[in-house]
Parts: sequence; C-alpha cells; structure tokens
Amino acid sequence: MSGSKTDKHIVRPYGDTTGDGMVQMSFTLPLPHDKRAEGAALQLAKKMGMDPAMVVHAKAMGTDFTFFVVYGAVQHLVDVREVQVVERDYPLLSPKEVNTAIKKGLRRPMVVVGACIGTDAHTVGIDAILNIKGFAGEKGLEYYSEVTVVNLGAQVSVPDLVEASRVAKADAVLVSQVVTQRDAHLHNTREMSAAFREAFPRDRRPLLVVGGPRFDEAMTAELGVDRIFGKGTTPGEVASYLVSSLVPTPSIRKKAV
Amino acid sequence: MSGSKTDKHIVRPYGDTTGDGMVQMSFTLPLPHDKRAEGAALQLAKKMGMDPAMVVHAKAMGTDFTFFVVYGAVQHLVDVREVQVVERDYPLLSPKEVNTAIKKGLRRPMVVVGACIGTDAHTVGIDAILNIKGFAGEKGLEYYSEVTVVNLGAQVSVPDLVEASRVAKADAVLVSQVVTQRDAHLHNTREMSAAFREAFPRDRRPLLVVGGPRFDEAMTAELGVDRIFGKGTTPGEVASYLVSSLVPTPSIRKKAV
Amino acid sequence: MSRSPYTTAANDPRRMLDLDPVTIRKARSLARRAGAPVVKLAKQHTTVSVERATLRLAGLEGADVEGIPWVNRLVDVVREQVGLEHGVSVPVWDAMIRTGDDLTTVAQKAAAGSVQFRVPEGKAASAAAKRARVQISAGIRRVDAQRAARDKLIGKYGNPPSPWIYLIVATGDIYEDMPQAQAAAREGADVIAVIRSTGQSLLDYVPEGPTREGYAGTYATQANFRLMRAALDETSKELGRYVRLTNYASGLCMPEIAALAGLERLDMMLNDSMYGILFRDINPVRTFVDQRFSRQVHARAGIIINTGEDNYLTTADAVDAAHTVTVSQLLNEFFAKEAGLQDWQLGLGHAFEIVPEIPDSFRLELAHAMLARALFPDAPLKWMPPTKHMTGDVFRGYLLDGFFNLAGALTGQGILLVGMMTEAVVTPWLSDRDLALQNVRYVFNAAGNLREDFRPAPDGFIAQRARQVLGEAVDLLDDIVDDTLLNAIADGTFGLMTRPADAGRGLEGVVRKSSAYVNPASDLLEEGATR
Amino acid sequence: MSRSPYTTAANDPRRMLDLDPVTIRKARSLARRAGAPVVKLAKQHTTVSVERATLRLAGLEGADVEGIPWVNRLVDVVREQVGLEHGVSVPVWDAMIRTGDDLTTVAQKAAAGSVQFRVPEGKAASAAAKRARVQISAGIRRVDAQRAARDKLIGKYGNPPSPWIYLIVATGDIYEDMPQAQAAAREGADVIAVIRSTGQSLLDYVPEGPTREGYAGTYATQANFRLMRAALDETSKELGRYVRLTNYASGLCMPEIAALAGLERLDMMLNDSMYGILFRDINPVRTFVDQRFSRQVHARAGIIINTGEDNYLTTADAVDAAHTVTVSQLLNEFFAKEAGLQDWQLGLGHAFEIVPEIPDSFRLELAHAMLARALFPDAPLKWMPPTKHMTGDVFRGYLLDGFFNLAGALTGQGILLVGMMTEAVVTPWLSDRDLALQNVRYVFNAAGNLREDFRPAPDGFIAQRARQVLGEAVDLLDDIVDDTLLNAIADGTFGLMTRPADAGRGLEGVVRKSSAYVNPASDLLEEGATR
Ligand code: B12
Ligand code: B12
Ligand SMILES: Cc1ncc(COP(=O)(O)O)c(C=O)c1O
Ligand SMILES: Cc1ncc(COP(=O)(O)O)c(C=O)c1O
Repeated sequence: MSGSKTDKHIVRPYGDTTGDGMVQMSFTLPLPHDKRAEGAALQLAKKMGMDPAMVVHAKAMGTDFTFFVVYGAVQHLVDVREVQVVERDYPLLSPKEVNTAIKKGLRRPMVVVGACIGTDAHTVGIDAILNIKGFAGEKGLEYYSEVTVVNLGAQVSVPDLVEASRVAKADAVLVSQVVTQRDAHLHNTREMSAAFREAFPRDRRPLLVVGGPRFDEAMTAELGVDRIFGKGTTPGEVASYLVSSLVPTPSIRKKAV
Repeated sequence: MSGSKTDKHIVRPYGDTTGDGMVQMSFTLPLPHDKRAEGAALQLAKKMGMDPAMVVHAKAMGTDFTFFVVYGAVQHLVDVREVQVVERDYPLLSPKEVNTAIKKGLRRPMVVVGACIGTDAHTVGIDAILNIKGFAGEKGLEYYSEVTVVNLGAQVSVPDLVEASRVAKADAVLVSQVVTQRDAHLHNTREMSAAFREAFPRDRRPLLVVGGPRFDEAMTAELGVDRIFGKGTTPGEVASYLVSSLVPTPSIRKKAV
Repeated sequence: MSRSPYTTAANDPRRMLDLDPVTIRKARSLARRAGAPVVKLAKQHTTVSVERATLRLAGLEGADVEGIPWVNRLVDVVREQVGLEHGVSVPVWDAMIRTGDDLTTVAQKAAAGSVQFRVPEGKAASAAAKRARVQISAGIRRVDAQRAARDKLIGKYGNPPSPWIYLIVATGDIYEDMPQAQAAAREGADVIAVIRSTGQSLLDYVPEGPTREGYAGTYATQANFRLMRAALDETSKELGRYVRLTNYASGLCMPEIAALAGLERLDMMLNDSMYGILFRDINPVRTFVDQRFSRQVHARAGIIINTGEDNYLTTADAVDAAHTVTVSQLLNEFFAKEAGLQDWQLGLGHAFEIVPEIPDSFRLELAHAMLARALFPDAPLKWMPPTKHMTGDVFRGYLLDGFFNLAGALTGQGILLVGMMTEAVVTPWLSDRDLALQNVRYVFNAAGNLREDFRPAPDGFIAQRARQVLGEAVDLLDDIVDDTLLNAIADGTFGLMTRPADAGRGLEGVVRKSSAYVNPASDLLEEGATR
Repeated sequence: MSRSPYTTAANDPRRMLDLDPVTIRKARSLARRAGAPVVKLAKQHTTVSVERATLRLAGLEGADVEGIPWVNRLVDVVREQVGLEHGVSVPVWDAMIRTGDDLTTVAQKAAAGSVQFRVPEGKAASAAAKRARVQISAGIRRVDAQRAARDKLIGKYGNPPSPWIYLIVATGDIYEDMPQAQAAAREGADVIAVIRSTGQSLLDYVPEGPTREGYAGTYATQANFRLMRAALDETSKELGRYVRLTNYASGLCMPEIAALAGLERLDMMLNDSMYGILFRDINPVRTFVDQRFSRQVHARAGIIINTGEDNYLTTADAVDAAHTVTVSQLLNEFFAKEAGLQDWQLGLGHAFEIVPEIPDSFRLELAHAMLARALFPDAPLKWMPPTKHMTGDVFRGYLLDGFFNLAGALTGQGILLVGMMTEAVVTPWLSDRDLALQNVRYVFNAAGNLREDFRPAPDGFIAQRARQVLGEAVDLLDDIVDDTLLNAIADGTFGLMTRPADAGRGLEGVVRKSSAYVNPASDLLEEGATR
C-alpha cells in the first residue's frame, strides 16, 4: 500500500489494488444504441487514457441518444508535487480575537456589505456567512460586535451594490454566486469587479470577496477580486481573512506568514 | 440537436446541450483528504481531457484514501467513422433452418462440446447457450435435433477438454470464461487454444469459440480462437454462426456476404 | 376527478393518524380569518400587471423595437395620462371608439405619444366598457376553448394513474427543451415543467418570442408556451397519453402569465400566494392582488396550480418549520378557493427535505406527508424531492430519491416531482432524467403496493409526530390571526424571510381602485360569463 | 445470544403471516426423516480430509518442497500401506511409539518411504489410540481456548446490534486484504469475509503459508487466517468493537478448514451441507461425511455457520424456486443440530434475487424473508444482496441494494451481507464498500424503525405468498422423503443441478469405516470431552 503513503508523490487511482488505476465513468453520446455506439464510447474512453476500458452498461434513451457506464484503468500518473492549492495564508481567529484586532487596529467597526448579484437568488450561502445563525456551528459576521453588516439580499444589480457600498463606506464587499449555468457566476463577478475599479480610486476600493460552491479559488486574478471562497466556507474563516487583510496589526501579520 | 443526427460523424458527450461534452466520473486516490488531494483529482481529470472539471464530492475513506466524484466537459472528439465493430457476418437462422442446413450440408449431426475451463465455475452463461432452457426466449443448442451437445460443466481442465473433444469428435468447442480478475479469462483462453493447436492437425482442429460478459469480440487473433461472443449472446446467434462456418452450403455462404 | 382519489377506507390517513376533526375544522376557520382581510385588500387594488393581463385577453400581442411589449407601453401611457385607478379598459376602448383604431394601433400610437386618453363619463363610459367587454370576452372564450380541447384529449386518452410523474427541463434554449421534453415524455413523464430563466420573475414585463438564451432555465413567453405545447401534443398523440405542460406564474407578472397559460393551454402552473413575497422580495400587496386575479384565470382555464411550500424548507429546517408548511397550505387553499379553484386543482406543495442523517428521518417524512394527505384528501398535492441535502455524491443522491419515491407511494401523493441525482451539481442532464424515471418505475412497480402493509399505529411515532405538527400549525395560525398575516410575513414567519408590507419590488405598480374602476376581465371571471 | 433476539411480540412474523404451527412442525419432522439416512451414511464413512483434519488437530503443520502438506503425504502413505478404514490415528501413533519419532518426523519419513505402518491389535492398538487421544485433545483444547478468548473479547466489547454488517474483501493478496478489511471495519463492518480464490474448493489439500496470488479471491491458508485475525484483533482494539472474521469451509477440505478456523479463531464459516455437491460437483457422500465432521468442529469452536441457499437463486428463478430455499434451510438446520450446533450458530442463507422488474417484486422479497424469520426465530439468518439481476448500471444497483437493506430491516435479518453496486462488474473496490456501508447506514438510521409500521395483514398479499411457499416446501419434502435425499439431489431438485451419488469430485477420498475404526477427534467432539 506504499501508494497510499503520503510521501509518495506519484499516485494513480485505486480500485482494489495499489496502482491499478481503476475509475468509473458515465456519459451520454448522441447516437442510437448499437454496437457502433458502444465502440464510440470505448473510443472516447481510450482518448481519455483508459486502457483497458469496458462498457459495462449501455442504454438507449429514445432513438437518438445512448447512456453508457464505463469502467477501466487510467494510464495517467498524478504528480502530487505539481498540485497548486490556495492554502489558508492567515491565522484562524476566534470571534473574540477578531473583535479585539479590529478595535485595536481599525479603532472603528469594520463595515461589510453583502449580496447575491445578478439574477441569482440563492441567499442561503451568503446568509450562512453573514446572519447571526451562521453555519456549521459558527455564528455569522452579524454576531461580531466590531463588524457592521449590510446584507442587501438577493438579485442585487451591480450599480445598486456599488452605490450601497459607497453609502455604507464598506471596508469589504461580499458577493455570492451559486448559479453557474453558462458561467453566469464568472460573468457577473467580472462585471462586479470592473464596476468597483471604475467607481473607486485604487486606494479606496473596498476589498472584493466572492464565494459560491462552484468557484475555483485560484481564479482571483482572472476575476479581478481579492479572494474567492468555495463550498463549505465557514464565517470564522471569512472573518479571520478580513482581519488579516484589512487590519494593520503587525502581530497578526506575523502569525500569518 | 444536429449532434444527435446519425449522419454526423463527429460527436461529443451530451449533458443537456449538444456539444457540451459533459461526463461524470468517480475514483479513489491513495491520498488523505485535503485540498491537495482535491487538486490531485483535478489534475487527473485535466490529464483525461476534462476542462473545465469540478470536484463535486470528496470523501475521506480512512486516513489514506479519498473518494471523488468529478463532473466536467471532455474536450476530445469522437469520430464514429473510426469505430471498428465485429458486425455479424452470417445470416441469423431459425432452429428449423439450422437443422436443415446441417442435414443437407453435413449429412450427420454437428457435435458441440462445451465447458467452463480453469477454475471458473460460472456455468449459467454456457448453460444459457447449450441447455434446452436457453436464454432470452430462445431455446439452447440441445434443442436442435441436428446438434449433439456434450456439456462438460464447470472447472474443466484444458487437458480434459481436449481429450473429451477428441473422443466426441467435436466439430466445435464452446468455452465460457466469466471471471476476469487478473485477466484469468485471457490466460485460460490462450492456454486452451494453444493446447488445441498442439493436439490437432490444422485441418482437423475443432472450431474454437469462447464467450463471456467481459470479452472484447475483436480479440480473436490475439487469443487464437475462431470467434468470441460477448454479453447478451443468444443461442440462435451461436447456432447460426456454427452453421455458417462449419457447413459448406454455398447458398448460405452467399447470404453471409 | 372523482372524490378522494388518493386514499381508501383501508389506508385513510385521518384514521391512522387519529386526527381530531374539531382541530382540523379549527385550523381551516383560522386560515379563513387570517386570509379574509388580505382578500379585501386584493379587491380594493389593481396592478399594472392585472391591467396588462386584461389587454392580453383582449388580444394585444407583440412588442416594440426594444422588445417592450405593447401591453406595457399602453398601460404606462394610460397611467401617466389619466391614472390607473379606473382601470385601463375604459380609457383605451374610449380612445378606440373615438379614433376608430384597433387595439394594436392605439397601443403603437400611444407609445408614439399621439393619443390623448381620457376617463369618459356617462354614455361614453358605458359604451367603452361595453366594447371592451365584447373584445375581452373573446379572449376568455379562447381560454374556455382551450380548456374544452384539453378535456377532449383527456377524454380520448384518459388520465395517467396517480401519482403523475412530473419532470423538469431547463436548458435555457426552447429548441433544446423540446426534444428533451419529448424524450422525457416517452420515458414516462406525465407532466413536463419548463423552468424559467433566473430573474424573469423580477421582470415587470413578459418577454416576447421564442428564446434560446436563458440562465438555468428558459424564458416564459407566449411563443415558447405555444412551441412546447405543440411539441407535447405531437408526443401525446404518438404515445396515446396526454402529456401535461407546466410553467411558473408567481413573480411580477403573475396575472399576465396566467392569461398566456390559459390562452396556450398549459395544464398546470406554479402559483403560490406568497412565494413572490418571500423568495423574490416582491411587495406583499402587489403579490396578493396579482395572485388573486391569476388564480381566477387559472380556475377558468381548468389549470391545476402548484404552490411553493417546499421552498420554505430550503431556507428553514424541515423539522422545526414543518408546521409553517401546513399553515401555508391552509392559506393557499383558502385563497385558491376564494378565487374559484376547486380541490382537484390544488397541487399544494410539500417536500422531502429533512436532514437525511437524523434518526428516523424517513419516518418523519412519512408523518409530514401523511398529515398533508389527511388534511387535503381531495387535492392532488405536489410532492417535492430532496434538494437541500443533496450533495455531489450522486450515488447517495440516487438512493435518497428512491426513498423519496417510496414515501410518495406510501402516502398517496398525486403529483410526484422526480428528483435528480445531480441536484447539487448541475441542472438536470438528459441521462439524469432517464435514470430518475427508472428509479420511479422501480419503486412504484416493486414496492408501490407496500402502502397496503404500511399501518402506522395511532399511538406510534408517526401518528404522534403528525398530531404534533398539526397542533403547532393551529397555534401559529392563532398568532397570525391576532397579528394579521401581513405582519406575520413581515416578521419572518415563513422561510425565515422578513418582508414588510410597504417594501419590496413592484410596489409602484399597485393602484387603489376608484369607485369608477372597470375591468371586464374581472367581471367575466367573477360572473363566469362568456359574453 | 438471548432467546428470540430478532422479533418482538408486536412484530411476530408467525402471527402476521398466520402460519399454521402444525404445518411448521410437519415440515421439521419431514426434514428429519429426509436427513436421517444421510446422517447414518455419514457415520459409516470417513474421508481423507477427515483424517487429515485429525492430524492437523494433533498439530501436524507444514508442507514438503512441492508445497504438498505433510498431512496429505502422511494420510496417502498410510492409506496405501494399510488402508484408511481403521482411521489414520492408530497406525500413525503406533508407528510413533515404535520409532520414538514425533508426528512431523513420522510424516517426513513416511513421505520418504522409510516407515512401515501397521494396524496393531490389542494392547498396542489401545496404547496407540491413547497416545493419539492425548495429543489430539491438546488441539481440541486449543480450539476451546480460542473460543474462550473470543467470549472474553465479546464480554469486554459487547456484541454489535442486529443486523451484523457483513463485508467481503477479495483482492487475492492477503497483504492488500488486511488494510482493506481494517478500513471496512473502521467504516462499520461487524463481520469481514475473505473470499477464497476460485478453484480452491476443488483442491484436495489446503495450501500453506501467506499468499498473494489468488484469482478473484485469496487462498484460505492457516497463515492467512492467522494474519487476518491478528489484523482484525488490532482493529477491534482500536475500535472497542469485536470484528468477526469469516471464511469458507465448503469444498473438498471442509473438515481441515474447519479445524484451522477453530485453531485460528475465525468466528463464522460458510458451511453448507450441499453446496459442494451442487455448485462444485463434489461427490455427495464425500460432502455429507465432511460437512458432519466440520460442523462438529464448528460447534465446538463456537463458530456461526452460514449456509448457501442464496446460491440456488443464482441458477434457478427466485420465485419458482423459493420453496427449495426453505427446504434446504430445514435440511441445513437438521444436519447442523445433529452435529451439535445451536440455533444462535445457524446463519441460514437466503437472498434478494427476484427479478426486480416483476410487479410487487419487493413485497415478494419481504414475504420470503419473513417466512424464513418466522420458521427460524432464534437463528441469525444470513441475508444476501441482489447479484444475479445486478447490471453495469451502478446507479440502479445502488438503489436495489438500498431496498435490499430496507427488506433486511423490515424483516429482522441477523447477518446482513452488504451489496455492492459493482456486483456485475468487478470484485468490490475500496470505494464500493464505503458507498455500500453508507447505504446501509442511511437505510437503518432513517427507516430501520419502519418495522414498527410494517404490518402485513394475515389475508394480504405478503402473508398469502409466505403460506404458499411453506406449502410448496412441505410438498417437496414429502417427495424427498419418499424418493430419498440422494436421489432428489441426483434429479436436480436444488439449483437445477443434477448430481448422482456415485459421481463427482473426491469420491475416491471416501472410505467405509471398519469395526476397528478409531478417531480420537470424533470421539472428543461427540463426547464433548477435553482429554
Ligand atoms: C436552496 C436552493 C434554492 C432555493 C433558494 C432559496 C434561497 N433563498 O436561497 C430556491 C428554491 C428559491 C431555488 C430556486 C432556484 N434554483 Co436553486 N437550489 C437550491 C439548492 C437546493 C441548495 C442551495 C443552498 O442553499 N446550499 C446551501 C448553502 C449553505 O451552500 P452554498 O450556497 O454553497 O454556500 C456555501 C459556500 O458556497 C460559501 N458561499 C456561498 N456564497 C458565498 C459568498 C461569500 C462572500 C462567501 C465568503 C462564501 C460563500 O459559503 C456557504 C457556506 O459554506 C441547490 C442544490 C444544492 N443542493 O446545492 C439548488 C441550485 C443551486 N438551484 C439551482 C437552480 C437552477 C435554481 C432555479 C433557477 C430553478 C430551480 N432549479 O429551482 C431557481 C431560481 C433561483 C434564482 N433565481 O437564482 C441549481 C443551479 C444550477 C447551476 N449550477 O447553475 C441548483 C444547483 C439545483 C440544480 N441542480 O438545478 N433554489
Ligand atoms: C451467478 C454468479 C455466481 C454463482 C455461479 C453459479 C453457476 N453455477 O454459474 C456462484 C454463487 C456459485 C458464484 C460464485 C462465485 N463468483 Co460469481 N457471480 C455470479 C453473478 C451474480 C451472475 C453471473 C451470471 O450467471 N450471469 C448470467 C449469465 C447468463 O450471463 P453471462 O455469464 O454473461 O453469459 C452470457 C454471455 O456472457 C454469453 N456467454 C457466456 N459464456 C459463454 C460461452 C460461449 C461459448 C458463448 C457463445 C457465449 C457465452 O452468453 C450468455 C448469455 O447471454 C455474477 C455477477 C453478475 N451479476 O454478473 C457474479 C460474478 C461473475 N462472480 C464473481 C466471483 C468473483 C465469484 C466468486 C469467485 C466469489 C464471489 N464473489 O462469489 C465465486 C467463485 C466462483 C468460481 N469458482 O468461478 C465475480 C467475477 C469478478 C470478475 N469479473 O472477475 C462477479 C462478476 C461478481 C463480483 N462482482 O464479484 N457466482
Ligand atoms: C410557487 C413557485 N413559483 C415560482 C417559482 C420559480 O420562481 P423563479 O422563476 O422566480 O425562480 C417557484 C420555484 O420553485 C415556485 O415554487
Ligand atoms: C455455503 C458456501 N460455501 C462456499 C462458498 C464458496 O465456494 P467456492 O470457494 O467454491 O467458490 C460459497 C459461495 O458463495 C457458499 O455459499
């Protein structure tokens, strides 16, 4: 089982034996179900690096489509060293620590404006971060005495968000995007960050944070935001991040590195 | 939906829109569950040609393994023209036609010897082909008046099979292999075909037919057999094939092409 | 539909749950008392959308170059010139009489600023009202004709057995939707719902024409309705089975979409008396006015409504908030019947949304589902699959959907919304629907009759839970009656959403009627008249 | 285990199915009458494997250079020199007395052809028998000690709640098996079964040492038993829960594997009185002799046996052949009790193998499972998942396994064999087991108590089906009694396999006992003696 040892850098999928490379796959091809379609399914599997591959299930869906389940051994190797991940580069603080940090460092409450922008009406995620109720046993930002939360709710237009941030003198703007069909979340986020760069001078632009279950946390640059949070984010992580990037406290900066 | 038209030769997997290329995949990596492992899963998906790919589920299985479900768009194209399939190259005959063909062409009953070889004890498959009871509504070869069936049952050794075929003066030998772990079915089949070539002069070697749910029907050459039947085979198909390759009847030969 | 088609003497849920008839009666009368003031409010107001719906029934179609529908342009001009408190009909038909123009021409001229509207008095007024009624009644008769056409087809094909299998398509492109809907019907769907593009419910107009560019759904337009209904008529013929079509009314354009649904023979509509308020932050008064008119149209069109209680459980906890679902169902029932809908038209919503991991979660689901069945024996009920607790583990999801299907079978649900294993991942794929239907088929074929062997004891876990929820519902209704429904909504009673009556989208579209208010459409609907 | 741990007064299956006690008693007495002649036959014969098992209990381990175990070499030489009708013990210990060599040395010399065996008479004979008994009883006491050790651990950790979750590992490599078994135990498995390599059951010897090269399973060897038991002891400690270990006895070496299982503290064994005959074409007499001795050893070792009725349904139809399962269960019960096993040790087999697509298939499964539960209230019962009708559609498979789990919960099965979604594809993957356990956990946690609400009516579909199956079972038993069991087996009564008594593998290893036959192991087991 050496393959399971974390000191091994090269790994392969594991079915029931180290190195067997076995994976399961399912997909639909726009072909009527016949031997040719099964051959086409195998061709795809081979192109994906599955060899040997077996079509273990094929079912006609109407006359034009066939659904396949394919099992097989992938020949690719995974090099764990090449994996880049956005590791947490700030210390996790308790609500108490957050509040004192803000008191000491900012000498005024931190203002956070939150919203679901575009046509997205999925507020449960942003509410999990902002509402007192919180998420995963952690209270939301409203619970922090030193954080002032303005939650604009769902389907907020970008201009309204910019305006509200200006009025509220937001230190940070928290935006949620859950609907991803046709990359709606990416389009909306880019539109949002552009509008903020437009509306604020570099040094007075609020910190831009987006989140949602389908974001790639490594895309900050592409999307023009300061931070991206993915699925399972907890309020504490967000609060700690905000402190580390908005509150000039050497002590904390040190911890961060 | 042109992609679903069968006149289109280039197709891609279909999620909910023509050409979206979407597939589902699941596998295990021998890594503890953390962000790095999720990155490793994405790396594998990318190497398989999935881009974008999303890890929609990751679950630790103990401390050394993580299970993943990944969804994403495969960039590969499937060219249906390149698909080779073993199309049926013989006419499907009714039991009546089979019997008359044998009477006319062979002028004696056709002798068929069947067995599960090696340590394989899965007789349901071969019995489905040989026993009167049959399969999928079709009666098995025992039902054919002009076919003499010798079913040796399960776990028959290759030497015993060769001997039994000699004694029975077998026209065809039908072998079943269901267990495929460690390619047992391939090893056993090769051993079997070698033994027959060893034991019989070229022209008197019985026709060698293997079957089982996990065979690739295109491997006849590699395995040294005359024909391979895969999952879902029916007795009628087998009987028709035997006639077309053992019974010298021009009329039928013609139909075959 | 015959009486009580969903239960038998043997499995009468009221008996098994040992529910007190007095409590049930009390719950209904409390719902009536909570709803009555809101109905009064609804009768005192009209909205831009009600007036636009009236014009649509009169046959006004099409849009200007920017795609703004003529009904919007016309209502806006009338409002700005003479106000809407008298309704749009009299001023518009008065203008038509004076100019001799037809409706579309008047609308176009109005948009161009070349019509002067007035609120006529006496003879002129009654003449205008009369002409309006003649033209609008033609639209109402078209709705009647569509209902007759549906009845004819059902008479020919018969109705599918209960529950009806309800499937969603949501590609965003009507031309992808159609083949997918037909495929789903062939695989066994009895009802096809085309999900709307996100955000449409916040548009204060109904887009025009066939559309291919929705987000996570396809725009609800008259043209799309017509295309999809035609596609399904074709498939119904092929299958010898009438395949129903569903879309969404709730939103800023409830009345208009209801009118279009009636005109294009949709068979069901998502129509909730409070969904727009709670989940789209639409002004409460606007919503209550709109939902009443829209439901009157649905009643006339023989359309089955689906309410949205299931949504509460996506924001609130399904166990803690179980009684809010019951309360909302009772309110939806009251508003629906007041608007003329009958029991067989009430697809009251509820859902399988309890955290699957809590002990006895499946039995709790059964308790809640049986309670709904017991309270509304003659309503089909819309049974929604797990969504909130679905994850990327599609295998687990497929299993949960199987148990959801089993719960539907054990409790006699009438409309079964088919769950998708990819709920937490993507909008449904073709194969997801196919697998989902296979799941439904297995469960109902293999275990559907298990209902005969399912006999929760009156003193057992399930019955006790059901009685507890009913008790909590009655208590909550008591508070609502004291506090008024509008305040209860403002206080976040439903789905944890707080919605004050004087805020929310579309408030500006609400107008208090004057004594001279005329709306032939409302009159025809109230009277049940055809001319 | 306490009495009737699987049912309560409230859900007593006998009552719900309204089974006639007279019919049940009749079924049992018929099974006794059908089995009695076979027991007689078994007592009249010994087999090479029984004699080898005796030597293994005496402590003879190891193999020659070709890997042929010394027990085989020794028994073969004794047989060829003086025959086996007197048993191997007296000749062997007589030789030891004469030569002063220990058992291993005698075996090695015998293999080298340098020992002359004889069948002593009088004093010499009784001296040899006495010495043999002394040495063999040491092995029996080691078995007793292992049983005591197990009881101690269970006393310390307690037993898991019913049903016990039973999982399979089958990599072919004991060193991959161990971590997989430990992982499975951590995820919740109560019982781990290591599947044997295909074909081992046809070997007339037990391989030696740790092995890494099995096909679709791992060789059952004493060393592998020891390694796996140690690995699981370690995990049991870590989890504070005693994890049971299972392997397979049935086959040509039933008695020896039973002995090794007792010596290495396995906790359960697959042991069926007819499986070897039907599914491995092993000679019927050989099998009946071997199974009796092996079960005597299991009884002594406190091992729970699992019988193989489930296998019939993989070759015969699960509805048509349902009664053959019941008949076989009754026969297995008779043979087991005759060999000294008690109710709590009887993991009688049955399975969820009805074509899932036939109407009411799930309720038919419930009927069959309840019947078994009703007939054997104190036996744990081994509930096998769907296999034959599993396909490459792993989603469907995962759903079927969920309903299999539900059936197990509703009918109080004691040993739940966890079904794998990849049943039709590959031997289980690590992730298959993890998903399968998640499935079990969901079903039992969410719906396990649904059993309280499951009340099939005595005149309902389920009860009627159960009574029908019992009736057919009684009729079949009647025929078997007339026809004799051996003929019935020859005629393909079980699993459609026809197995004549004078054919099949291992026949040459059967020997009729002489009046002078001595086997201290059998004596110690029959007497329950320790010295
Ligand atoms: C609840 C729900 C709804 C509710 C929303 C109620 C509400 N007020 O939010 C209702 C019923 C109204 C609804 C409606 C629709 N929904 Co919806 N809905 C869901 C559902 C079931 C759960 C989402 C959820 O609440 N997750 C729980 C929260 C806590 O998780 P989260 O959002 O990921 O948030 C966490 C992290 O992502 C992160 N995070 C999220 N945002 C932010 C922001 C910041 C700043 C930070 C730091 C962190 C952060 O922190 C959170 C806590 O960890 C999902 C399916 C599913 N199981 O995921 C579908 C789903 C999201 N809905 C979907 C769709 C399409 C719709 C509809 C368009 C039609 C439909 N299918 O119902 C409509 C229209 C909605 C609209 N206009 O946007 C799709 C989206 C498909 C896609 N990927 O594009 C999904 C995936 C279902 C599906 N498969 O079709 N929906
Ligand atoms: C029934 C069964 C058994 C029965 C066999 C009874 C019997 N007398 O045959 C029993 C219970 C004894 C059994 C035992 C074992 N089995 Co088993 N068994 C199955 C099962 C459930 C069904 C197989 C079957 O009958 N299919 C129905 C027949 C009709 O289909 P078929 O075999 O594909 O045959 C068709 C075609 O392939 C073709 N065909 C087949 N042979 C031939 C030959 C010719 C000449 C032609 C022309 C055509 C042809 O025509 C047939 C009709 O269309 C499968 C799982 C599954 N659902 O597939 C596992 C399975 C085959 N068994 C398996 C294993 C590992 C075993 C065991 C080793 C341990 C275990 N897991 O139980 C033992 C030992 C068996 C041994 N020594 O070989 C594995 C094999 C894994 C692999 N791919 O290597 C499977 C896949 C289960 C699993 N996932 O672990 N098994
Ligand atoms: C009653 C009701 N109306 C409307 C909708 C859809 O509304 P929207 O288009 O705003 O997402 C839903 C969604 O589930 C609903 O339940
Ligand atoms: C009772 C019994 N014994 C033994 C076995 C395994 O036998 P073999 O190793 O010959 O496959 C099984 C397989 O299911 C069984 O049910």
